[in-house]
Amino acid sequence: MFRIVATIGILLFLSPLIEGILRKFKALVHSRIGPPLLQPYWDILKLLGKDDVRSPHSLLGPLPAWLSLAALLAAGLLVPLGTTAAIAGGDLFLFLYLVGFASVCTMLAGMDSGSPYAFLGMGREMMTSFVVEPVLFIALITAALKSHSFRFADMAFFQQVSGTSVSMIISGAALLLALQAQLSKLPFDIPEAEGELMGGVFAEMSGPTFAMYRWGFIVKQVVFALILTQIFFPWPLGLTGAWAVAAQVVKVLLVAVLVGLVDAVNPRLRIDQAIGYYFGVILMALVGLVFALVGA
Amino acid sequence: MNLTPYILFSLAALFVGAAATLTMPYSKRTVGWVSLAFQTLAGAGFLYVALQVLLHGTFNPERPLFAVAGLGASFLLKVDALSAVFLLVTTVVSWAAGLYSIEYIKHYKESLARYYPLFLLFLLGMYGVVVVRDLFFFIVFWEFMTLTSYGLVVYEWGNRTNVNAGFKYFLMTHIGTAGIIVAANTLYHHSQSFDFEALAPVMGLLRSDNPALLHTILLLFFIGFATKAGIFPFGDWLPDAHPAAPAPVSAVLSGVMIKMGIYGILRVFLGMLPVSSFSTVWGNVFVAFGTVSLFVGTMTAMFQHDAKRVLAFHSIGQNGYILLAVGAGLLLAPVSPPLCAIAMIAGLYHLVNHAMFKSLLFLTAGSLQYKTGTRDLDRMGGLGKYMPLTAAAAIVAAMGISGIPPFNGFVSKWLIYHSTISAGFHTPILLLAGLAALFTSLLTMASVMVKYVGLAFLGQRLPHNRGVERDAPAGMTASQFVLAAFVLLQGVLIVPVAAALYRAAAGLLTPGYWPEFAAVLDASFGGLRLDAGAGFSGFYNPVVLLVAIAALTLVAWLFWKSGGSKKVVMDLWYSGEVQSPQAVRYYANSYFKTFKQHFNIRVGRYTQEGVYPAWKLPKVRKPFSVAHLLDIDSWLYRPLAYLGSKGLELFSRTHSGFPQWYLLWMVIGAAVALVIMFAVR
Amino acid sequence: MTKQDIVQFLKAQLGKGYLRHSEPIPGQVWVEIRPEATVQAVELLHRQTDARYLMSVGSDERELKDRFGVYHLFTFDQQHFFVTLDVSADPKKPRLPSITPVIAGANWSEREIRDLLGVEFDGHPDPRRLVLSDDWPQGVHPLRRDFDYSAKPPSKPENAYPFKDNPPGTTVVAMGPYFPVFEEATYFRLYVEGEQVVDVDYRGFYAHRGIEKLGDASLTYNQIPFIAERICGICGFVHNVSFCKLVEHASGITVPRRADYIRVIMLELERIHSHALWLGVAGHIIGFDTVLMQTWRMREPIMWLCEKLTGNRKTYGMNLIGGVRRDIPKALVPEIRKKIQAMDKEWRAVLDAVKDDTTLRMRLEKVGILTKDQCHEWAAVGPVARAADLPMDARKDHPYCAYDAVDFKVITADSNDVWGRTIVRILETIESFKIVYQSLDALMELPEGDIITEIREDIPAGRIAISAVEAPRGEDVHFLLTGGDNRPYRWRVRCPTYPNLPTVQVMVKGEQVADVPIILGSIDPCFSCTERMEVCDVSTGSIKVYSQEELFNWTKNRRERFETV
Amino acid sequence: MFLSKLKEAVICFKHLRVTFPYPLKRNPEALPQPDFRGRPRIDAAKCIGCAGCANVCPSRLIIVTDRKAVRRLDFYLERCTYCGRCAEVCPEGAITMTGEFETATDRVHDDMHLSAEVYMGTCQRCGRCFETRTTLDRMMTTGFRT
Repeated sequence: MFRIVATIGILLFLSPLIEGILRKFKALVHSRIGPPLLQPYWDILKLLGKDDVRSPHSLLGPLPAWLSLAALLAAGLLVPLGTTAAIAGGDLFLFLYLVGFASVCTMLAGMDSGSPYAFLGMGREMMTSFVVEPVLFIALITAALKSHSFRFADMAFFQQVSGTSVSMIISGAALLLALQAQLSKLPFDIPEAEGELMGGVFAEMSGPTFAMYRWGFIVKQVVFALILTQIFFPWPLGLTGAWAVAAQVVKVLLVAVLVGLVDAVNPRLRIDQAIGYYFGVILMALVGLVFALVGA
Repeated sequence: MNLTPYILFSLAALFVGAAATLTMPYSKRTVGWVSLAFQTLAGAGFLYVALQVLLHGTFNPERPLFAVAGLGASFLLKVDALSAVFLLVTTVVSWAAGLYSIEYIKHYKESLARYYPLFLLFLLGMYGVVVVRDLFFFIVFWEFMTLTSYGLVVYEWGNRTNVNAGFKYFLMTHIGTAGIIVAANTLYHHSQSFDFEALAPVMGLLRSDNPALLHTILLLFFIGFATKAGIFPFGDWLPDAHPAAPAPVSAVLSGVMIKMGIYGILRVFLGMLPVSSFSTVWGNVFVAFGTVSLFVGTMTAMFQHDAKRVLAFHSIGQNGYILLAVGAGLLLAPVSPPLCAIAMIAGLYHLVNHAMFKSLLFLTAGSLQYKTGTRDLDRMGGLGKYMPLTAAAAIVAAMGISGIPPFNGFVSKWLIYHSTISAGFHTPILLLAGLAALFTSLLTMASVMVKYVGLAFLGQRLPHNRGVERDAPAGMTASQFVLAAFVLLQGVLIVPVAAALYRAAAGLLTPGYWPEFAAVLDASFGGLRLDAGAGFSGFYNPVVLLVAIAALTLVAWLFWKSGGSKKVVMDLWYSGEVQSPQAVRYYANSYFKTFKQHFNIRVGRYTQEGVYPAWKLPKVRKPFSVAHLLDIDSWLYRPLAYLGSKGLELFSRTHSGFPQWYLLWMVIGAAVALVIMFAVR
Repeated sequence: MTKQDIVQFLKAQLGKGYLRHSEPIPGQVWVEIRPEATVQAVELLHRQTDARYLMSVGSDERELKDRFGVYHLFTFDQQHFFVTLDVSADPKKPRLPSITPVIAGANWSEREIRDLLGVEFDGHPDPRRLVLSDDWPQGVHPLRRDFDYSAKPPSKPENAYPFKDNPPGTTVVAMGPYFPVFEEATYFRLYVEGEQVVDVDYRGFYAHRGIEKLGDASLTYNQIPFIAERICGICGFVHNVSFCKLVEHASGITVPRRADYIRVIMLELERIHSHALWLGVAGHIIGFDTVLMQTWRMREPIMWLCEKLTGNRKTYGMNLIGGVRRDIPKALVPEIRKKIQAMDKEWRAVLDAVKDDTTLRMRLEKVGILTKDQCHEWAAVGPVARAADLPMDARKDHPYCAYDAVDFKVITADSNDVWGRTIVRILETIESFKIVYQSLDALMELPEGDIITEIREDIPAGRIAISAVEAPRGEDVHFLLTGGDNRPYRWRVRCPTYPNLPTVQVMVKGEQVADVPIILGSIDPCFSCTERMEVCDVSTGSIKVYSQEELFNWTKNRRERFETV
Repeated sequence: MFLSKLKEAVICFKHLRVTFPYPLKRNPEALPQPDFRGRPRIDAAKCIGCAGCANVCPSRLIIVTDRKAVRRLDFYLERCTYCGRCAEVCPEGAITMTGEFETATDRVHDDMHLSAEVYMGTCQRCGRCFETRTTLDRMMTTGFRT
């Protein structure tokens, strides 16, 4: 029980700090000061206090917002933080569907508002996930096949015990490429595209409802960074206790910085280009899978 | 314990009900209630039978009720756990559809005498198919089911497209049935009996004596059953016939009747065919057809804008899932019995789930048609605010079909993924199929959860729907909630369901290839832990998940509430200009268009949108292209349907105004089927 | 073809339709024709000669000649002269044949004349409102001489703008009037199927400020440059120079050479910072904010330099008729050169980095195609035309200031797309650096202090002048008909965005939604240039401000109208 | 591709931080130049009321009103384009352009308003004011204070 509460607490209250560091780093690339490190916290606090603007056509109200945050946190519980996951009773399919459920919630909420921008954003979000989710699940299945288990805790253990393997590195690289789209960062922040769609599905959202989605995004960022670092890049191997935690923090920060750098030096791609690109990444992930099948 | 009287009583109740409703001159609603009463009687009987069988074991009387000496057929009953599962599913779905019909069917102008009697006889046919042990009577009931359902599909016979669709259905399923009849007769030639239990050893013999013949027989069976099950490419009738039928009939067609094809496949390929190299071959075939079917069906659903056509294509897709799981079971039986067990349970679980959520979806589509007068999703929108109960039911069903935990679809898909992907090392085809299934699940989510629900219930109400102010009548919403409850219950109470399905599958497979329940499924705290050997394991506990989601939602709600912000309803922002709801309407065709374009096939000047081979008629006259050949509709079904409907028009003179004549026509149909059987022998 | 050839050609072909010709100012041929012959004359010029359509100007000349004058302006770029077709319309019921079916680019000019002067054009394919606001009453034409510049007609909110109907199965995605990537108010109504733009409709002129009316009715020659500069926040100096050139042409003043060079330096500095700004904005539009931040950082020293030279970062206020107000001291020249060289070096580094950037090229290549023929048809100018391999540049074609004395290249590309426009702009900036170096050398040689020739006598009424100045976005054309009282009778501004903006509607058809902002961005739109009028009462400064309630009621009325459809 | 991204990164990282937390801290390099044309200031003591400024002002924001012997010049600076023409033509140098550019305010009519009152000679016949030739003349006219 303590582990569960601690995990939820860390995901909710420490992940905005990662976002703050990411934004600060991006500002550095832009040669500007950038927002304070704690700005994501202020953003969320500010949004929580604002009026909850609702569309007159709304059927679902703020329900999807609560559910999406809850689903993402539940998914976070399955991911190993520190050395093991908070809940041992769940596997990668549950994780995939929970994350999928969270994004379906945002899409439903967008369509619920009736705004054409939200519909376009929904379409883009769905199309992005058509090509990005396969990368995610193929990579995770590779890890599952290697470690003979569908549970994250066992997958994270695999490379620790049996050393580095080619297939895991290929899958990890594919997952890293997919991370940019999973986290809605450039060049794949196509669903939000402030420029042409004014936030896409979030076009009509504000106040605490929007805060839920923002918070969810920030949590998702950390969850995915954890998956990547824990399962696919667990080096340095053999650390224990405080060292392991420290290494994990550093690695998550590294992932955040890498994501921020790619975000800063790329323009937003078009949805058809993104789909084409991710077909390539899917192929790469499949290569990883084949390597896993032949035992590499 | 003798269950024969219950079965006969139930069948009789349906028959009497049909007779009663045929002759009843009362108001539409009264007829509906009478029909439902008879249906309830029959349902209660079958429910009792099914529960008895599940609790106390297979009911398998030794002696036939009667025998048709000249044909070598005998009316043998057998209700095992598999039949019991089908009985339960049929009862639940048809009862909901019957309740739904009472209000729904009122808005048709056609005579009720062509609806309720046929509906009850249709149920009779389906019940009959699953309780007999004799291939001859199986085919008789099968034909009964097909003919009555044909009558229901063309219920709105004034509409030419419906008549065409009905004829396509009639034609295709009869081609399939002919195959089954031929196969049955060939087998009879070797066994001198239609008894299932007598056929199994014959297959074992043929395996060594005449493998080519056995393969031919199996192929004929497969085509026959796959046609019924709507497996791509045999199920081409399905997307036309389902939308044509009234919604409750579509629900039963899609929820139960097409599952009879799967039932047949299970009976023949698992019940009769011994585990051997044959079953491996056919396992591969099933996996291939299942995977293609699930992908093609679901993908094509994304291109549709007719509410019921979307769902009909999903039936093709979801039946693909079931066939994939069955095929995986066949493939894995000799290799890894635990995985085989998981696959079989997965297939049956998906079958049961699909019956619930798909019929629920069809009922919601019916409610939409009832209120708006159209099935075109482009002409609906924003109805959720005015039909909240229907919307809630549709969202629950969509959650089910998309496999969102903790709804029922997740459990069966989870089992399918586990059984297929764990087998990746020794059977790579299953790994590929599993990945395809996982990807298709995403497409399902997109087309039902997002497209169907989004187009009909979310967004802004269109001006054509201004008349829709209230939800559908209570009878219709009540029946939807019955099914919605099942969608949720099957997702949460997974241990008893899985246990029942384990028994259903256990009765089928050759003994020795079936592991103990505890060896594969570890049920603790209401969750399941899979143990497939070789270290693979997975865990899913819907109860814990429900509690966790509820608690976390509460946490989210507390944060949401903490700011003390107040709700403000504001008009939509269109960047400063005012827009009419029609102008900003996002149409069905627009959904995921960029993605769909990646699946467009271009041959010269022809562009085929999507993967389903329904080619548009070529614009140019010459040269005569291959494209035309692929357009089966244009050179086969449409001319035939035209001829058929011409013939029907002639025929309709004999019975128009006297619906009772219609029954005669069906009897003639059945007689023709019998004549064919004689002739072939 | 020389000027005489053109005149002879027109005379021979038009026959009776031809009236007379004159050349009031060297390089500006004036041909008067009968209204019936308009279409034929325009067709001859457009299809059979190398003439390029510039714009049409309408003018209310009922006081002068008892007519409405409509002038169709053409330029012969290679031969360095302008040809104007002068058509008269009846003062009571002005009607003229439309030339839009022949030249698509005349669409806006004719609609504008129809709105502002009430001249009807027969056969115009799209006779909708262009300039006037939705609630402007019918039949009130603000640019007529009898309409007071401070008058305010009653609002008629029931006149809704008739947008095109949705093509079947398409969704309206409104880009504008207030949209994140559009710095100013404009409204593109996209008809979208999925991500694809099937059709588009445009509504603009939300920020019409009535500058031409002010120039015609209230201001004097030496006041207008300061207002003309405010037509645009980025290329203000271009309008300023352009207007000054007009009056200098009309009055025949010669500007001191030193002033010419100072103008060239300022014009080129403006081009440099405008292109740097554009590159940043283009990056921002496609989500590449790093480009925005970095190019604007590079641009900043140039802005400080401008401030040092003129007293302000923008709106330099440098020009008067006849010269400039401030000299550039020789002592400052080395510092200027140093700053420009620093920028030059960084800019080349940017070019080096950007030209191989695959993701950037993915977004910009083969997007927003506008071919050579379409450019000619729509009269597109500037980098849009140069990217379609049309080497047009007013600096070479109609040399002004000191451009005849400096050496530079006209940059062209042949890819017809957004990427071509980007490259043209980046390379053009490098040419600008060269021009600045040469001008600075010239400044070192010319004596200090001789920077203005004041106008001494009044400019006679009825003179006509045309000037073209190459703005960063393309050529900026001003037209002047002098009046008495030390002020213009008709002053018409055609900024480069005016012909380029309609081409966006051509370019976005069939493209994706995501490309629309960058296609629009690729013409470097300047809506404030294009929309030059808003009726506000200058003497009291009162502008009609809608209260929130009024606005709400107004939109509510419109919505109710929709719902009863 | 990576090379160009690397080049871009080099351009970016070469300068690190160039922005300032502006209202709190200013960029010392970007202070107004000596002859910057900021908000105009009028020195009423130097003004002779010739109204030349009102004549050249392109945005017509200088309103001249005469009441008896007092000529009042009102500058409605919310319309000012900061062209500096008024300062340029003022024969006495009474108008100067300051370096002040932060003129954003929510009290436009109070903050963006300058006025100067000048005592002028009053015509005995028509009662209008007129310009006196020299400052001495002005001081000798009746009603001139201090």
